[in-house]
Amino acid sequence: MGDVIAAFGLSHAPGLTAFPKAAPPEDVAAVHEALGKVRACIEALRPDTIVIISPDHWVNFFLSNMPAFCVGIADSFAGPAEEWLGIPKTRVAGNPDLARAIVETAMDAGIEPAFSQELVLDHGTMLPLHFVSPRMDVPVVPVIQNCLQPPMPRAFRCYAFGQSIARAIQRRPERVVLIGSGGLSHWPGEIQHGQINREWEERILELVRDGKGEELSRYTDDEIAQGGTGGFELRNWITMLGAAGSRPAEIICYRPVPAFATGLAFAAL
Amino acid sequence: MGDVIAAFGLSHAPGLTAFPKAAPPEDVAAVHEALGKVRACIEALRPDTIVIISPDHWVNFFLSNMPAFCVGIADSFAGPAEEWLGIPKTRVAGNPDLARAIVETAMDAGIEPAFSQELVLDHGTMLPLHFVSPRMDVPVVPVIQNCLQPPMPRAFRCYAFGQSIARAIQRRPERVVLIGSGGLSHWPGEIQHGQINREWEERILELVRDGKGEELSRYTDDEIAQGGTGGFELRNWITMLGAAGSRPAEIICYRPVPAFATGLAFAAL
Amino acid sequence: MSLYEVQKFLYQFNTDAALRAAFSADPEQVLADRMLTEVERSALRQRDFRALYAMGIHGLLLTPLANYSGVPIPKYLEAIRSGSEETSHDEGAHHG
Amino acid sequence: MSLYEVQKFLYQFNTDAALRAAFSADPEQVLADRMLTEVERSALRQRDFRALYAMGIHGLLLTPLANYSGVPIPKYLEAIRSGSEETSHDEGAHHG
Ligand SMILES: [Fe+3]
Ligand SMILES: [Fe+3]
Repeated sequence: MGDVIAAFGLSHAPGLTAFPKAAPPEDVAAVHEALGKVRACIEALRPDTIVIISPDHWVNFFLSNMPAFCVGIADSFAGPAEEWLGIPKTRVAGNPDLARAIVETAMDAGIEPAFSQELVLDHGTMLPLHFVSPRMDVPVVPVIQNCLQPPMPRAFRCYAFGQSIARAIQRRPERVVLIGSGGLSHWPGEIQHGQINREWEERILELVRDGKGEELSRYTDDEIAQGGTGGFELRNWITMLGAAGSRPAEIICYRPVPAFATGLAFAAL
Repeated sequence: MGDVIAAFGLSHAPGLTAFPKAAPPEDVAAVHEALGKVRACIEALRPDTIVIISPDHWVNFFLSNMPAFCVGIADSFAGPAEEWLGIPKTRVAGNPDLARAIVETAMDAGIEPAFSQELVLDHGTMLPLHFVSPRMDVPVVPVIQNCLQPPMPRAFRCYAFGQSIARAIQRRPERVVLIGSGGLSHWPGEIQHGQINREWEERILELVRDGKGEELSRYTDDEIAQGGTGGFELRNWITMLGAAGSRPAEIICYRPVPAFATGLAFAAL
Repeated sequence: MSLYEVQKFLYQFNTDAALRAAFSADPEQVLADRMLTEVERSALRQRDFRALYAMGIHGLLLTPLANYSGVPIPKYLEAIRSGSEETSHDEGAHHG
Repeated sequence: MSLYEVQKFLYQFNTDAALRAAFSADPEQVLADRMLTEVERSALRQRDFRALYAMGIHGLLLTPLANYSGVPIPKYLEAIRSGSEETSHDEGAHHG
């Protein structure tokens, strides 16, 4: 029987690969060290699949058809979409059987993700993978959540979707690592670009550390919005926490980096 | 305060406008008479908006991003998509305020429809409108449900979505007519094309007539599938019934028409 | 193996008049950069509805191809029914 | 009024290299058959980020336009901040 053998919350600030020299070297080093620990942990666990919950950055979805949740059910996925990211283009294997099980289990539970046979992975997925599964040889199920355009799925629903993902995994043979990708606070391309809401970030990391994901699942849209238009991505952490249950977490690293316009956080459950 | 002032279940067999001479004239006359009654009823009620729940026929959505539910929030919509339908191309006004209220109310209730600012209406929407609102002067909120590609939203969720649509309408000023578009049994373009499952259709119409929509909301995917790949559209009736509540219905007309490859049914609540 | 690419071509063909014109002018060229097997290419070029249906393509992706190719629906139905193995789609076979 | 058409153009520009090439070769021609006002056309042609941002366009639809147009992000930020009315987007202004 399958299981969620580990779960991580990982920031995906594209500066890490696109313009690493813009930030203080000690911050970059600390982040590399944290991601190296995650990589080592994943390599030791040898998971059959990585389920990664990430946002779309106007690459796959537009206002013509904006899904709250979308599961990638393809055999493989191309990425990254961005020429400027500093990550080589590649193709990552999917896990259609597990992906379809995630969709079916959700449907039975009254959660209706869209599904896609053709996602192009952007930095929200490819940047974490580049660091924690750099050979790109572990199959991936990408799960996209709308963190761009309100109205977005409420926190309590992200949490419930995560719980449903865990149930799907339990019914499957795979041993799975889960990643929630995004945040923490940022306002990319907005007037407030570069601002960081440390108080908001520290409160969230405290709840993550203490295994209080359920408290995050009660956050309102307004509370989530305190982290900015990019902080909407907190939803991906909440879904990951729903799947991981209320295990306490290790906050491996937390660095507010104005040059990357966000507080970078890395947590292991 | 707004309300669902009337609700209808209407078949949308494209033969009615594309090749009407293929069917026995008495069947076509009976269907025209039924649709004339619906039109007269709607004209007498003078609704502010028509909310029409219909399927997509591979016009707006593909396997690259297949939503279970999608609400059209645009100012207006072009249609019909099909050159061969025999219905002139036009543009119908939307009602973005009501459409957004439907999405927000659903999100709060734990139902996450995709939303779209650019739906092209196909015969699933345009054919009923052509007959019951032929001047196309009543604003429309198109609600699309996946009736094409499994997995599809379960019957109980369609019913709950309908209930949520009704709550959204109650919070709005508009007086609204609701249409559930589709069915009954058919297998368009499949080997069984032309077959009609009368027993299945009659049972459904009995439940609709008796105000037992809740019983339909407990139909399994397998029970729905007895009506064929086109009978999946029963979901649109179930959502309409969820919105209309358990009022009994008048079955205005029911005609199995092999030349149109389906049993045509028209019900008023 | 490239069923999805066949489906995608049909979806685009059915909704894009420019693609239809290009495909009738030069089918080889239009299919050239798509990830299709030779069997799939030939089934699309020849409007081989029996073969396309047997691959598991949804009926409502195929009937517009018939319409736009001047194939009457009864002819289309005859073609898809001509298989010895009457593979029905309503068990989800085409839901690939 | 045609905010959606501006957003759609940017989404397509950002994800379609052929469209980017065509737009840099002949911007008038590329915008000709889109439902845009003259103000919107000119803001797109001139990369007037201040005007585009004030319309309510999402920051992540605009920064790729800056990247592909060789405008460094600090320059882009300076432009969008130069409005006297500092219209913030996080109240949902751009969620048109
Ligand atoms: Fe992001
Ligand atoms: Fe239909």
